[in-house]
Amino acid sequence: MAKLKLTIDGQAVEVEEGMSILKAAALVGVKIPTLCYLEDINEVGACRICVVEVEGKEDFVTACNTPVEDGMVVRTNTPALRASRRTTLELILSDHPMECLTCVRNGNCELQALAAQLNVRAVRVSGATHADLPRDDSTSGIVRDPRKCIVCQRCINVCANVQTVGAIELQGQGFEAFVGPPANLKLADTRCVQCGQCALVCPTAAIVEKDDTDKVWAALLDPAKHVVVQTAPATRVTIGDMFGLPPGTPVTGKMVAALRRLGFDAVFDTDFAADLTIMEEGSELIERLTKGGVLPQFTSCSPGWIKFIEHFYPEFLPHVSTCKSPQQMFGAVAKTYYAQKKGIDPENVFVVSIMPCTAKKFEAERPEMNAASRYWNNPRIARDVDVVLTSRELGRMLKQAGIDFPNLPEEEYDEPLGLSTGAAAIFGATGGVMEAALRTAYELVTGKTLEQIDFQAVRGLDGIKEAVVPMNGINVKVMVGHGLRNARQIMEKLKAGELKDYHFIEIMCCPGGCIGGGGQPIPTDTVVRQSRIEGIYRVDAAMKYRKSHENPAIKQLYAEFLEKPLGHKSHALLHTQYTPRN
Amino acid sequence: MIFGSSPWPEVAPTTAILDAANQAGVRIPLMCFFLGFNEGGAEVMGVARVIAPCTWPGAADPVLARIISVVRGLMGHAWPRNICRVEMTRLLLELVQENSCGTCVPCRVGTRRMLDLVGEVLLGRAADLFILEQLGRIAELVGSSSKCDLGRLAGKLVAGAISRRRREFIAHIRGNCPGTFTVDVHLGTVVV
Amino acid sequence: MSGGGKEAQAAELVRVLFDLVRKESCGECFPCALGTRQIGAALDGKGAAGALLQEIGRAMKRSSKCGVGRIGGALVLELLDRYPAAFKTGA
Amino acid sequence: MAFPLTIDGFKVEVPEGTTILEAAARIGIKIPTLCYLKDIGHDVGACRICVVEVEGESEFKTACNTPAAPGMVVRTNTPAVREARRVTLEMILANHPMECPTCVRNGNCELQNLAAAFNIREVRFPRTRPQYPIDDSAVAVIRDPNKCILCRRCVTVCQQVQTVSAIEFKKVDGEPVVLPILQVPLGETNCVQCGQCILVCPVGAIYERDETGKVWAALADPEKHVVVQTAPATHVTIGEAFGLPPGTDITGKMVAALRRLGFDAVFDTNFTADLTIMEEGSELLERIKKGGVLPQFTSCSPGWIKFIEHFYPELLPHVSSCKSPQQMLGPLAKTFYAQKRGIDPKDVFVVSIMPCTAKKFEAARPEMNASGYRDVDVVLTSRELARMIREAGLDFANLPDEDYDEPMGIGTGAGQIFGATGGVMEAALRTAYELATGKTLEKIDFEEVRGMNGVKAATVPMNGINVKVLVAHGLGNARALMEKVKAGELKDYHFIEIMCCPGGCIGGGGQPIPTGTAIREMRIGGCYARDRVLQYRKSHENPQIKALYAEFLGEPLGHKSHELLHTTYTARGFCPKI
Repeated sequence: MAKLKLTIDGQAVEVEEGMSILKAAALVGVKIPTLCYLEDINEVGACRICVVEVEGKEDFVTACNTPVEDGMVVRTNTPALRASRRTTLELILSDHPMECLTCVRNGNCELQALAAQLNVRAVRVSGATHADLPRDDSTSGIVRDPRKCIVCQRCINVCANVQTVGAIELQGQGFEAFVGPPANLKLADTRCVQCGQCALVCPTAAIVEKDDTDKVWAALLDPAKHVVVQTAPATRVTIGDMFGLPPGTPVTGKMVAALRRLGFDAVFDTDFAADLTIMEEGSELIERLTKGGVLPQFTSCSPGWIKFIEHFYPEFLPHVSTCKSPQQMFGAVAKTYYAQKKGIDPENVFVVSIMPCTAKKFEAERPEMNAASRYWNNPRIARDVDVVLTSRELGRMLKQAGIDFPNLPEEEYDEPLGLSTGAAAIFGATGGVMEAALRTAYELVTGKTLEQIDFQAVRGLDGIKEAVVPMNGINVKVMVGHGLRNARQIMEKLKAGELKDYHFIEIMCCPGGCIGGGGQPIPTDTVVRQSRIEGIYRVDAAMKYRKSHENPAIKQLYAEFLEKPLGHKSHALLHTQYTPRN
Repeated sequence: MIFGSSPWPEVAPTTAILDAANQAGVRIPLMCFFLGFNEGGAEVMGVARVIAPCTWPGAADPVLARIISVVRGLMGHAWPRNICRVEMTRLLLELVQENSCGTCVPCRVGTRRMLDLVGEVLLGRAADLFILEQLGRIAELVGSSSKCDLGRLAGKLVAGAISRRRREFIAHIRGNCPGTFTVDVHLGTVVV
Repeated sequence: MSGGGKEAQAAELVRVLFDLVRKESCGECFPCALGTRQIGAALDGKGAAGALLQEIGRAMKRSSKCGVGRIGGALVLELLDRYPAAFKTGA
Repeated sequence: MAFPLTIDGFKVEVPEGTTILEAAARIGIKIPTLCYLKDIGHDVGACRICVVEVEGESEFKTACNTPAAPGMVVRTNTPAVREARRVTLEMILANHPMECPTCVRNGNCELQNLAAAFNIREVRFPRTRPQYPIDDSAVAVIRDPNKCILCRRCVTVCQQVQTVSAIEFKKVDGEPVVLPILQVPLGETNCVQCGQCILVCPVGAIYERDETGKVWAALADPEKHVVVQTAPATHVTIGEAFGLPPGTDITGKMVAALRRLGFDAVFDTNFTADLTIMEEGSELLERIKKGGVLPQFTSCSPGWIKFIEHFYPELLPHVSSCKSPQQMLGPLAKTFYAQKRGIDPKDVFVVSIMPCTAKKFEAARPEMNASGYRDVDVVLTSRELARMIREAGLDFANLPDEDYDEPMGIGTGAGQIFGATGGVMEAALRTAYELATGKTLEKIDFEEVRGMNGVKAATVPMNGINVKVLVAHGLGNARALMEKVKAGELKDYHFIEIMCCPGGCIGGGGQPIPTGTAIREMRIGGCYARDRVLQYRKSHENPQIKALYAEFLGEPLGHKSHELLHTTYTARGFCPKI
């Protein structure tokens, strides 16, 4: 590509055509301040903080979305620019609630950080505000506080372009412009899938997860309750982010130690249930293959994806595996098998999930997720999973309890729902469920030992990945998609009849899979996602068991309780059905 | 007479031109002042650089096109010299706020803050001249940093008004309007 | 004596007792220094009420550095229990 | 004697004298604290945030100052404890101005961090404290009592560490408040503007006067030729504001950053530190030779100078008449440099980057106009420079290393160690030895004057005289030495170095926050590390110093030196303006 020469703050620099002024400046050590900018997702130039002077242009231009030109002379730090940035920031602050100390993003807020960086010492403008805009906590997972919204449009663009859901839009005009669902709807009344990607990109606290930590503190206090906790595969490489550890650091043992110090009665692992999912889902696939069921089969672990297909492609619901997600399998097993085994009244078992995900809150509240209640025929057992906490909420609880997370010792999960395999750990990354399923399906179908258990073809951040695995003469064709834009592409192909010869398709709602989930520590960007994926595969490689069907605790569960995959109890506890939505 | 793309509405003979324009859906008076039609040649030249109707790149924008067509329609027509500049500023800002897409901060928040500040000036509620500094500062920002021409135009026009017509703003702050009419009372009495 | 008179008396008593605590408070430790003032504001009808005052009382009683704050906290809890109306004046 | 106790169900073995706080930390429990500050011995238990339950005790105990006892059973995270902490914090927040985005400590505030950790989403109480005026009467140190949370760290550091006692904690009109003694504005007290109170303040209640605006304006003024000088201690501290470890040598990056900010020439105060050694060393040799007042005291530290002017004015003849390195560079920039470059001295604008708030006071002293103009126009602290760099969006950690400008850009290792306690003494000894004996000094590291001990002593034989020297840092240690001088106990000593701030300038009141004991030690290590790698390590070998004397000054203690580089002091007495 053509090289262009330009001057930034007196320094000559040569860059490729099409590069923005912002990126060119970074090459000479100048980080032009930004606010609304989010690489590849939001380059709309709304906030006007990144304005720079270009010689020959009367007005300022925004560095984030102005491409360099040959011979351009750019100045990034003149008195006029500083004044402009500061006034812009003052305008934003004049309509922002001054309540940092009680804000959930305190200390992790881009507006707060920018105010510090730009040395704003007074807000000299005042006037009308949006302080009366109501909070929208209509959904299970996401809370919107439009008072704190700075209308940067990141959420709009991530929702519309990355996830192709389009639940929120820019409403109104002029000063009255605000971000929200169309027609003043509540978020719960839209097709929002509660993936929480908007919460990840929000620079302030205008979109956050619903905080359920108080419910957990209360349960921990209640002597009658036997409070058990499960930790999702992706959380073991992300919680450390909130305590200054590098992204992707495996912290499994420390997380267990921390949960024990918070007072949980038993610390279990969703990975156990992930192995169980593979047993059930793999068996379902084999059954569909052998008995001519609807193919390709889709995975069902990702609740955002499930809500997406229910809204946008209800006609294809028969393709979705009937298996519950690992979280919901765990809840049902904890309140039946575990309660029975330990001799605890299932009414008193309180299940908390630590999830990378805001949509999991919605999943746990789905009316049908009360299998234990139906199993025991006891309406007082309300839900299979009582509270879902996101990684961020757990991080906050640990900070509140003053737990020195990075210096905790490594501890082990409790028996019997704490034993898991590497196949379960990789559920946290895109392609992981597929890889885990292939490891088990191959051995179950062929009866042979799989030598090469790493399926590199389905790993990594490519949007859509494919592989072909020969099993007993059948070439099993699989596909993996993550991020709902890619999911939509796959669905459109399916609709057009192009995927007839595929057998199994994994879809994860969030880019990168659960390690990039909407409940994960902020920031979560592409670089962070990549590190977390690497962390997950490191965890896998270090595990004693790496195939789900080799998990001795799973074998024991089938032997003592479930009998066999897709058996009667499995159907009652581990499988579900879906609801077509508008 | 063609007024923008629409013909003059039918109005009673004594209707103020302002009212007539309003009925046509257009706020007029701001432009005549801001374009310096009554300001003499130099001023016309000075401002025409900013918003020359034919060369203004934003002419493709429907809102600007409407403003520009209003201006064109008024070319050659005499306009009272002693019209209240502060009120015009307010009308301009009102128009911009109504039409701002709300995307960028300077235009969305800045023009609203200016509108409020000018309102304070008009109502004689401004405590001191600091308010003009405030207005100037925001106008400067909106004029230079807005995303599209609508905000830039508004910022520059207001900045120009404050620097050229500072005396009149100060008069308002001190409690009197040097124009022959003020906000509410006189708006309808100008007849061309 | 009418009920209202009794309550007025109680309110007066609470106020007198609390003024005493406030004057005695050396201001060095936070629960006592800040708590006495919050209770003062509540008595003037400008502050928190009910359960919140109880929280303050508990914090003062158990967290304060010396006896003044502890007694002050105990007093708040006691008075809230016996003369809840005294704290509602004007609130 | 070690003994066991139980914390949150975990057994832990600790030695006697361990507090509950320290014992809990051993098993991974960080009990939250707010007012506690170990480095200055501040454990008054004021904030009650660190309360814990101890079995058998009805009241909570403060973990920061309650010693662990054998068999103690402690619970740090019960609902009652959480409620008490929360209520206390909420009551603090009720009185704290909610203006984080515009606060100078935004992002570096202990209250902000604590509020985040406590997950407080609502303040249910009203404000109860009155509104206080901001006290900006002093040149450098500004107090905003509205933000003060009454932790009293500043009082402890001012009274115990610095023994200045310019501020106190008392009840005024029934309201507890921290304020200057005698309730006068701070500028009228004996405050020496050392800024140690700023370093320990957990919030934005005490801060330096921000003069970045003046510098931005000068940089934008095409008439002005803006030069900048960087103090020795800043070479190893500015990086901390950008996430580099304390003590990292960022000299070259700092020069690059200053150039990118638009300064016309970037000079090094290390150069004038070398000059100070030439003048002060010569003065010492002259005093010894001619029987002048001994021991001679150093004069580089403006907080120390103001201290002796207030508290020991009778000892002022002991103080070297040399100006500090900052005030030597100022007049040279407006005479020597202006002349050399052919610039009208009225257009030369001198900015200093200093680790120090008291330097602002020093630059404003009326006598500091030797050049005919204000010798130093603006003094910026390390923190202010960091703010300017951040605002300009410079990617500091990734800047290239650049060199200082001619003719005041070379500093020796001796100049560099001015930043650490004992450094001026060591630099003086390196030069005085060679000047006095004419021999080459083989072992140039004087380990005995280095390190964080409060008072250090050494004896150096030179030409048959045993030169006896003392080094003290922190005004508490300075006061102890002054009392000895007054009692006639130090008659056989020749030279005493005093630095106002603990650790020397690397621990100055204008340095990045936090500045604690461990960080001070790392920065001291940084100073000596840089000393070791420099080409020249003795002030008199600095080629630019030689050139300066050859081209302009003539000789040490010469006529021009006296005019530009030496000064006089003002006996002030206790609270002079009252």
